[in-house]
Amino acid sequence: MSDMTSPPKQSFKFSMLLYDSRYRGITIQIFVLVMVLGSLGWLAGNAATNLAALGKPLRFDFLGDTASYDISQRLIDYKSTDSHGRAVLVGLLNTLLVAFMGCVAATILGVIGGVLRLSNNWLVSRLVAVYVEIFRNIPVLLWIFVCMFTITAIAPQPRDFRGDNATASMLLNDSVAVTNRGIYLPEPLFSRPLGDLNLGIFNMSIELLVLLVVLFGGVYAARWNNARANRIQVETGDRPDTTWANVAIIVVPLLAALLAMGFHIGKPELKGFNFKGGVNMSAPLIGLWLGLTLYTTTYIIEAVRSGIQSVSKGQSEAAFALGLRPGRTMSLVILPQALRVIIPQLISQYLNLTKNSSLAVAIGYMDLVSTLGGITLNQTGREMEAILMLMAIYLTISLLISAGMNWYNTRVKLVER
Amino acid sequence: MQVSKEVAIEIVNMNKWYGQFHVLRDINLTVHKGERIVIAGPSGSGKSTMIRCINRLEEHQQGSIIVDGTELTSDLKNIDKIRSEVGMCFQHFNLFPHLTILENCTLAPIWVRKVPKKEAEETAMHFLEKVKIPDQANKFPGQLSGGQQQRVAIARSLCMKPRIMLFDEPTSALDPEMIKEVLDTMIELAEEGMTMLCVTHEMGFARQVANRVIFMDQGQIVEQNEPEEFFNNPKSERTKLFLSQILGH
Amino acid sequence: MQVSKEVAIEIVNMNKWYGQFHVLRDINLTVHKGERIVIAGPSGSGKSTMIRCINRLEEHQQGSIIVDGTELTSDLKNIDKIRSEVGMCFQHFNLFPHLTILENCTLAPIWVRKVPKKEAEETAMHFLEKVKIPDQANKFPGQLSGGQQQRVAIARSLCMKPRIMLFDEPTSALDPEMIKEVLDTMIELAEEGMTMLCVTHEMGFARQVANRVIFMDQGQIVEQNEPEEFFNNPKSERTKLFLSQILGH
Amino acid sequence: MSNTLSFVRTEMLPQKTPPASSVGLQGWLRENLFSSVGNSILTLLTLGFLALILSNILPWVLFGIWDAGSLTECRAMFAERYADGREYACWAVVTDRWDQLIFGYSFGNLHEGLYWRPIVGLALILLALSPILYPNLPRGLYIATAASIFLYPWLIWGGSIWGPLTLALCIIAAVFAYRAVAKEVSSLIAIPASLLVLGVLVFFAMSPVSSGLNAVAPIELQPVPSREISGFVLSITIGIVAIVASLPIAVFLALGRQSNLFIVNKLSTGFIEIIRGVPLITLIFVATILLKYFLPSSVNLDPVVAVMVLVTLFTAAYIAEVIRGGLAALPKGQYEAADALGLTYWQAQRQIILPQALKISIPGIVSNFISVFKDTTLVSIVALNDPLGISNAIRSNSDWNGIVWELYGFIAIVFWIFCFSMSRYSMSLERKLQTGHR
Amino acid sequence: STLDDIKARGKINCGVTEGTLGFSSRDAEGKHGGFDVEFCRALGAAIFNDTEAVEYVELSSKNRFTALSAGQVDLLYRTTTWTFSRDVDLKTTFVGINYYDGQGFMVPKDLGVASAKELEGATVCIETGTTTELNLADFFRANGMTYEPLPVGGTTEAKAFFEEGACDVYTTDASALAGVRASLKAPDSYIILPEIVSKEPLGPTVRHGDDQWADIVRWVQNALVAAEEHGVTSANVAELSKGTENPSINRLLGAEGSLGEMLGLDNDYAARAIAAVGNYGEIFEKTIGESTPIGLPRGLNALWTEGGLQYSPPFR
Ligand SMILES: Nc1ncnc2c1ncn2[C@@H]1O[C@H](COP(=O)(O)OP(=O)(O)OP(=O)(O)O)[C@@H](O)[C@H]1O
Ligand SMILES: Nc1ncnc2c1ncn2[C@@H]1O[C@H](COP(=O)(O)OP(=O)(O)OP(=O)(O)O)[C@@H](O)[C@H]1O
Ligand SMILES: NC(=O)CC[C@H](N)C(=O)O
Ligand SMILES: [Mg+2]
Ligand SMILES: [Mg+2]
Repeated sequence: MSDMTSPPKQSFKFSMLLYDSRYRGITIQIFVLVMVLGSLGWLAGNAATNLAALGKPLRFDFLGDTASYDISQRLIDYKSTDSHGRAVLVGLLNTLLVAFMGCVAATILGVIGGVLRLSNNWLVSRLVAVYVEIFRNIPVLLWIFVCMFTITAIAPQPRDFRGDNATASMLLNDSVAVTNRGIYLPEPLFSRPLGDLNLGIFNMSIELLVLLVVLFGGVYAARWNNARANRIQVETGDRPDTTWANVAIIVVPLLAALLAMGFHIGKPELKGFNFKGGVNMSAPLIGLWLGLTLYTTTYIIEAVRSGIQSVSKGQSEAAFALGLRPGRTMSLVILPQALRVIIPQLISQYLNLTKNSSLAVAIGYMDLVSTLGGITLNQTGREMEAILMLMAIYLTISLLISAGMNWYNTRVKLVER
Repeated sequence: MQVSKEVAIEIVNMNKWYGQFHVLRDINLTVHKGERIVIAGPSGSGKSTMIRCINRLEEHQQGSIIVDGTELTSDLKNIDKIRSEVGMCFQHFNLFPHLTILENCTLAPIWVRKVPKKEAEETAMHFLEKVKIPDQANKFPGQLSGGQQQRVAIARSLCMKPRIMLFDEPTSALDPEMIKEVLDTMIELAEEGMTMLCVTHEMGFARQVANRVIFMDQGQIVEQNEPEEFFNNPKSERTKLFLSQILGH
Repeated sequence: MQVSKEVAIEIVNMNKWYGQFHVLRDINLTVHKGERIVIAGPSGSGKSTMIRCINRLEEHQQGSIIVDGTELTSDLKNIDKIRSEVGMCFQHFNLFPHLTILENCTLAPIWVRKVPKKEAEETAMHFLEKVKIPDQANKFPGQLSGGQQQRVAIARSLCMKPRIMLFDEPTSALDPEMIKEVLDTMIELAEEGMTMLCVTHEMGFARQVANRVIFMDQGQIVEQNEPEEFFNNPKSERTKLFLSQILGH
Repeated sequence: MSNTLSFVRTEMLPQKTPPASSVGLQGWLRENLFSSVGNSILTLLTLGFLALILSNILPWVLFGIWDAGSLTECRAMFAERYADGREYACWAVVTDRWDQLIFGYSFGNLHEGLYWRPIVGLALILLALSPILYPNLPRGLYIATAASIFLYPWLIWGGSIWGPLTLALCIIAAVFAYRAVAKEVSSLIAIPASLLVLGVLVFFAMSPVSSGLNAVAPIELQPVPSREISGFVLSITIGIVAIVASLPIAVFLALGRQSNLFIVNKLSTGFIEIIRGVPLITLIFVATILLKYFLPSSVNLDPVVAVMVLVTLFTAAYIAEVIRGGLAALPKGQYEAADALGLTYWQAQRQIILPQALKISIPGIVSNFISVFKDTTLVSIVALNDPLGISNAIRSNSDWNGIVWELYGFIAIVFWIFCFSMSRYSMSLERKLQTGHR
Repeated sequence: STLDDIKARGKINCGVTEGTLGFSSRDAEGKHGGFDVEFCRALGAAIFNDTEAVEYVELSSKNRFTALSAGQVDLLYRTTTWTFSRDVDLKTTFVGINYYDGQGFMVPKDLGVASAKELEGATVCIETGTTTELNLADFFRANGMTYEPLPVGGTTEAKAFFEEGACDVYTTDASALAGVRASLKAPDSYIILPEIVSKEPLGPTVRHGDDQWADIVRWVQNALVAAEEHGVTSANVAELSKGTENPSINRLLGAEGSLGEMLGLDNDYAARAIAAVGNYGEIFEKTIGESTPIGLPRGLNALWTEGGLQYSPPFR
């Protein structure tokens, strides 16, 4: 019944590259790819020529050279005769340290602040709101400077602790010293030490290892004990009181291990110009940590607030009507739902904090940027290598954090739905 | 239908304001154990507010509310006690979306009544069967239809084995078919002798189940009576007007 | 109602899959100019998919579709040509919320047909008058009721002066009153001799307007016939079953 | 029992006023501050804390000195006024160095009488932003928007006006080229073709034409070298350039990331993720240290411009994600309707998709703008003189050696005013978007 | 070439410190002045006959070399120490020494320290990216002592930390130390320890590979020293450049021969420079000499004829 010509058999024509939806995409992509590769190639070519002209071909062997500078705040052994590579490692660990400390502190403060922000006490919630508005509308770099200068200007100098007419004194039974060079905390010491375990790059103290193993063992046993209690509860309805048993399971072996190794506390003491002994958190570390924490906290407060507010009022009313107490309502009903909103925002704040920790370079905290992108770069003149490495390391950290948190996020989501 | 002489809820001269707005005015109401009361009235007349005061989701400012012999004050212990005895079924269900149906039902018994989980689950399944959705127990609220959700909400409050149930327009958001299902469930409960306060405009339900119908307007109880009397022979002008609208509709 | 011998749409042995799922199976259909076809069938039978293939919102994998003498291939020029000749009216209207009604109607004529703005606006007003909402021209879609929006959607597709119109359940989301308004508009169009394919379950409309009713199930055309025959004397069992539901409902 | 139950109200009760304890000041206090014992304690603690902080800070701020030539003078004045040797803020540094902090060296001390340039520039930008920020204003203001893109740099950097003008002409020519080619041949070829035209014009025609025009009609402003641009003018300039230049890039990146063309998608995603994965300071290092290596040795790269380029890319990556969110929020039906009407891809994007997606994205874009503006302080690390850099310079001068809080305080307040008002604006916008569909 | 770029630009981009009193700092008007700045001005005078034809680019210790190699500046007059690795590995070229210096230590008086050897365990403020940073590590290692470095980005910051007592010791080039001390709130309560722990020959630095430009910088500086050797001052240079008996002076001032043209400048380039900023001695006296608040003695920087090390190769 059709009087139409049958459809023409199409053979490939050049114009199809432009007008055929199947090929058009390919044309565009090839064009884009060529453009992008072309410009990248051009840039790389320029870099190669320029570096060759300067006599600085891209090589990473400077990492093996002697660094010959000192770093005061460090998590692993390092001295000025070590290599630049090791200095970079010290810097990386310092970056991770301050990022970790910052994330923990900002999360704790942020959650508290977020809850206070929603408090029905007008004054408290206003105060938190004012805090948020002040701190997040001023650049974080300025906060870092302010924190750093607050410490150096307000905390006493070590020499104020000296002499008979000392103007400053140590806290907590002479075990903590707050100075404008940092805070000195008591350190754990062992009179029957077990030595160090050489892990190649750094040494791990065996005492610490033993303590960790004992602690994890205890926690694991306590969890098993809880699981047993749950089983019993499910079967009989009565839950055996596990509190004391758990405390014992965790604490007793720990105490035993501490006693066996001859644990005692080493207090910092003023010797010469500075306090000696104890764990030292240097002023730049504290300044950076405070600055990052105070700034990031505001964002976490907002995240927590919006998360909790995203759960409708009906949910808490329903829980109340069922007789759940406010605390339980929060932990069983509100938080599990609010976390869905909060966690993604937390991820990005953790990422931001980690990236912002690079501002360490402004106050002399020896993080990755100050070592690799600072002194090492300056003393060796390897800009290209140092900065590319710097970016690659940060990129890796970022990708790892977001991957880890996304994994957690999907887990939380799965539990919900 | 037996109504005992014991008093379940007693509200005396209760007044409540929202800011300057006088929502509830001189409410006096005595509910006996086993009584089933339907509350009707135009929108905004304070029906929800009144029943929310009974389990202290709202605070009243004057007068007293005594539930099961315990007076509602700001004493937290009393509030907890009363809330665990009074079940409430919300207009919008307010199911917990992150928990399965079964978990929704066992949450309060386990944490408030400290019932062993197994027992709590058995009770929950019992009530889910009663509302005819035992097979949905492991789904999440979002996966159920409106009528099913409403029934879960009823089951959830029943799992606490409350002595008193408050229903706030349990059918307003449902289509006719589902309304019937939900009301059937409630009628069944009623027949077991539970004390019930139900805000509803389903007059069929009121006729069939209620001992008493209360009509509210402008925050006050305007008329109360047995259903027959109430519907056939309303006394106040306001009630007459309202009934003419509802019945004609 | 005059149907010419000229062919408007020809679908030959058309097959389509979504992944592994065979949505459309061996569809053969010839539509003549001026014909008005109603497509019916249970939910999920592939009605929407079929008409979406006709203006290439979906791609088919086998067979051919020839619209107005142009075969639908992946050649962009053909696609553009066909789309400017085929108007489509979506189930959910898909109006552009950031443009006024008038702008919604003039957008495509101005940019696709390159009609001067003034002329485009005149045409638009003409069609808006036709669907009886010229006074809404300067409002935004969000300010209109559902029925009005539906009519704007029709007007918008008419402004391109298409030779063929596709309607996808144009009334499914409306209340009975609005259904009537929309159908009236369509009947008026039909009377002007436009080729129309309409997915609908409004059998009254089918009876009144259609030249042909097509019944689809499981991705295939199960039965097609003139409306009288189709409704009074369905041949296949499947159709009978379906009609019994629809007519009884 | 029926009669006991029956009750009829014969007379309606009137509204009564609530008990005094629940309304007015007393009610407010009771409800908001003293609703329970715990709450009352919290209130008192908070009040104590507030009193402590304010009693320490307020006198320092309020009793400060506004008029002195140096810190030493300030100190002398305090010693004179307060016998107990207490010192308060020496705000005199702000009055003394106000020009430098706000206008920097460029328009402050070095080239006096040029203050009007950044001021006019900023006014122009505000005018230019107004039609975007407040859609109700007449559309004609978009002309100001377009003009300010070329005029602002001219006002800041100075030089001949014909430079920016011929650049604008080149761009207009490229747009015409695009239209012509798209009409005659294909819109696909038109894009590279117009880019080619633009490139050729900019590289070969621009400088002869502009210098020729300048010879005929010399309209010139005194040129200001990039590195002298400093103070808040620098922060604002970097911020404005970054936001204006990043928007189009961000749109393309967002479309790229939403595209189903594999390579385009992956390239956009890769670019966005890499930029978002590294700290801004490393990108600023790239700008000031590495960028030079990546360009032919003949190119003389201005560090301020280089920083602007990298900050722009940085902003673009973040804004692209915001816009992607806006694109994703549009229902699929909008794309289909556009297709069904026969609009081409770019027509559909320009007429239908982007106007809606961008509108949803404005709050997000504004908060990114706030971030960028705050982040401009990072340039002080690479020795550009943003306000923080200037504050260092001021302190290195013996007059103001040792002054810290006053400078930081002043800078903080200025940043705060900018950022706070922007964030308020974006909040009000968000509220407007949530309510009312339009 | 660099000279062509400079001529096209009309300005010399001269890298100076961010503020080292005496060597380069901004006054309240934002204008630069100081010892190093005078040499930049001399270059401006030599090339353009305009001491103002110089853009001062303030660089921190950290970013000076990257700025130089990135072409942000044409040269550094930035208290930069001539070292092997900087010369060879960093691909910069040192073209002279305008100040012979060494690293010193400054401490508060009341600390009661008399020698750098007593600094065991002290916290030291140290500018990063400097030779002093490396010397410091060496010095303490060599003496078997420990210390806590507090790395700072620049002098301003270092001063603030030092004054607040965040560090016990401030170490840098002794010359800069003098300037820093002069600018402290209470200069008298600080002392500079007697030890000089390193050699810090400070001088102008240019990029590797442009010998013509290196020659210009080298010989303009030498001209200023030679002027002092010959007694040419800003006061008498106009007079002397008309021609004198002394052929050396004549060649220096361009009255004889065409040394300037060989450099690619005008013949009177040196005369112009001397006229604008004075000879080496004059510069020294007016910027950092004993009559200034900095109060540095000539010491090693006296002419070789007066027991110092300043010595210009012959102009011929
Ligand atoms: N939190 C509140 N603040 C101020 N006024 C309120 C508040 N909650 C309710 N109201 C007002 O109190 C009155 C009674 O509200 P209530 O919800 O009890 O009415 P209702 O009888 O349940 O009406 P409906 O049948 O519409 O649910 C209404 O006028 C309402 O506007
Ligand atoms: N994008 C898709 N991917 C996979 N399957 C799809 C997709 N879109 C539709 N389908 C499936 O194709 C079948 C036909 O869908 P279609 O929308 O054409 O049905 P319909 O006849 O229009 O039904 P209704 O009357 O409900 O609109 C359905 O089973 C549907 O689940
Ligand atoms: N402190 C400085 O600025 C310079 C220090 C030292 N002369 C160096 O070149 O590294
Ligand atoms: Mg209600
Ligand atoms: Mg469909």
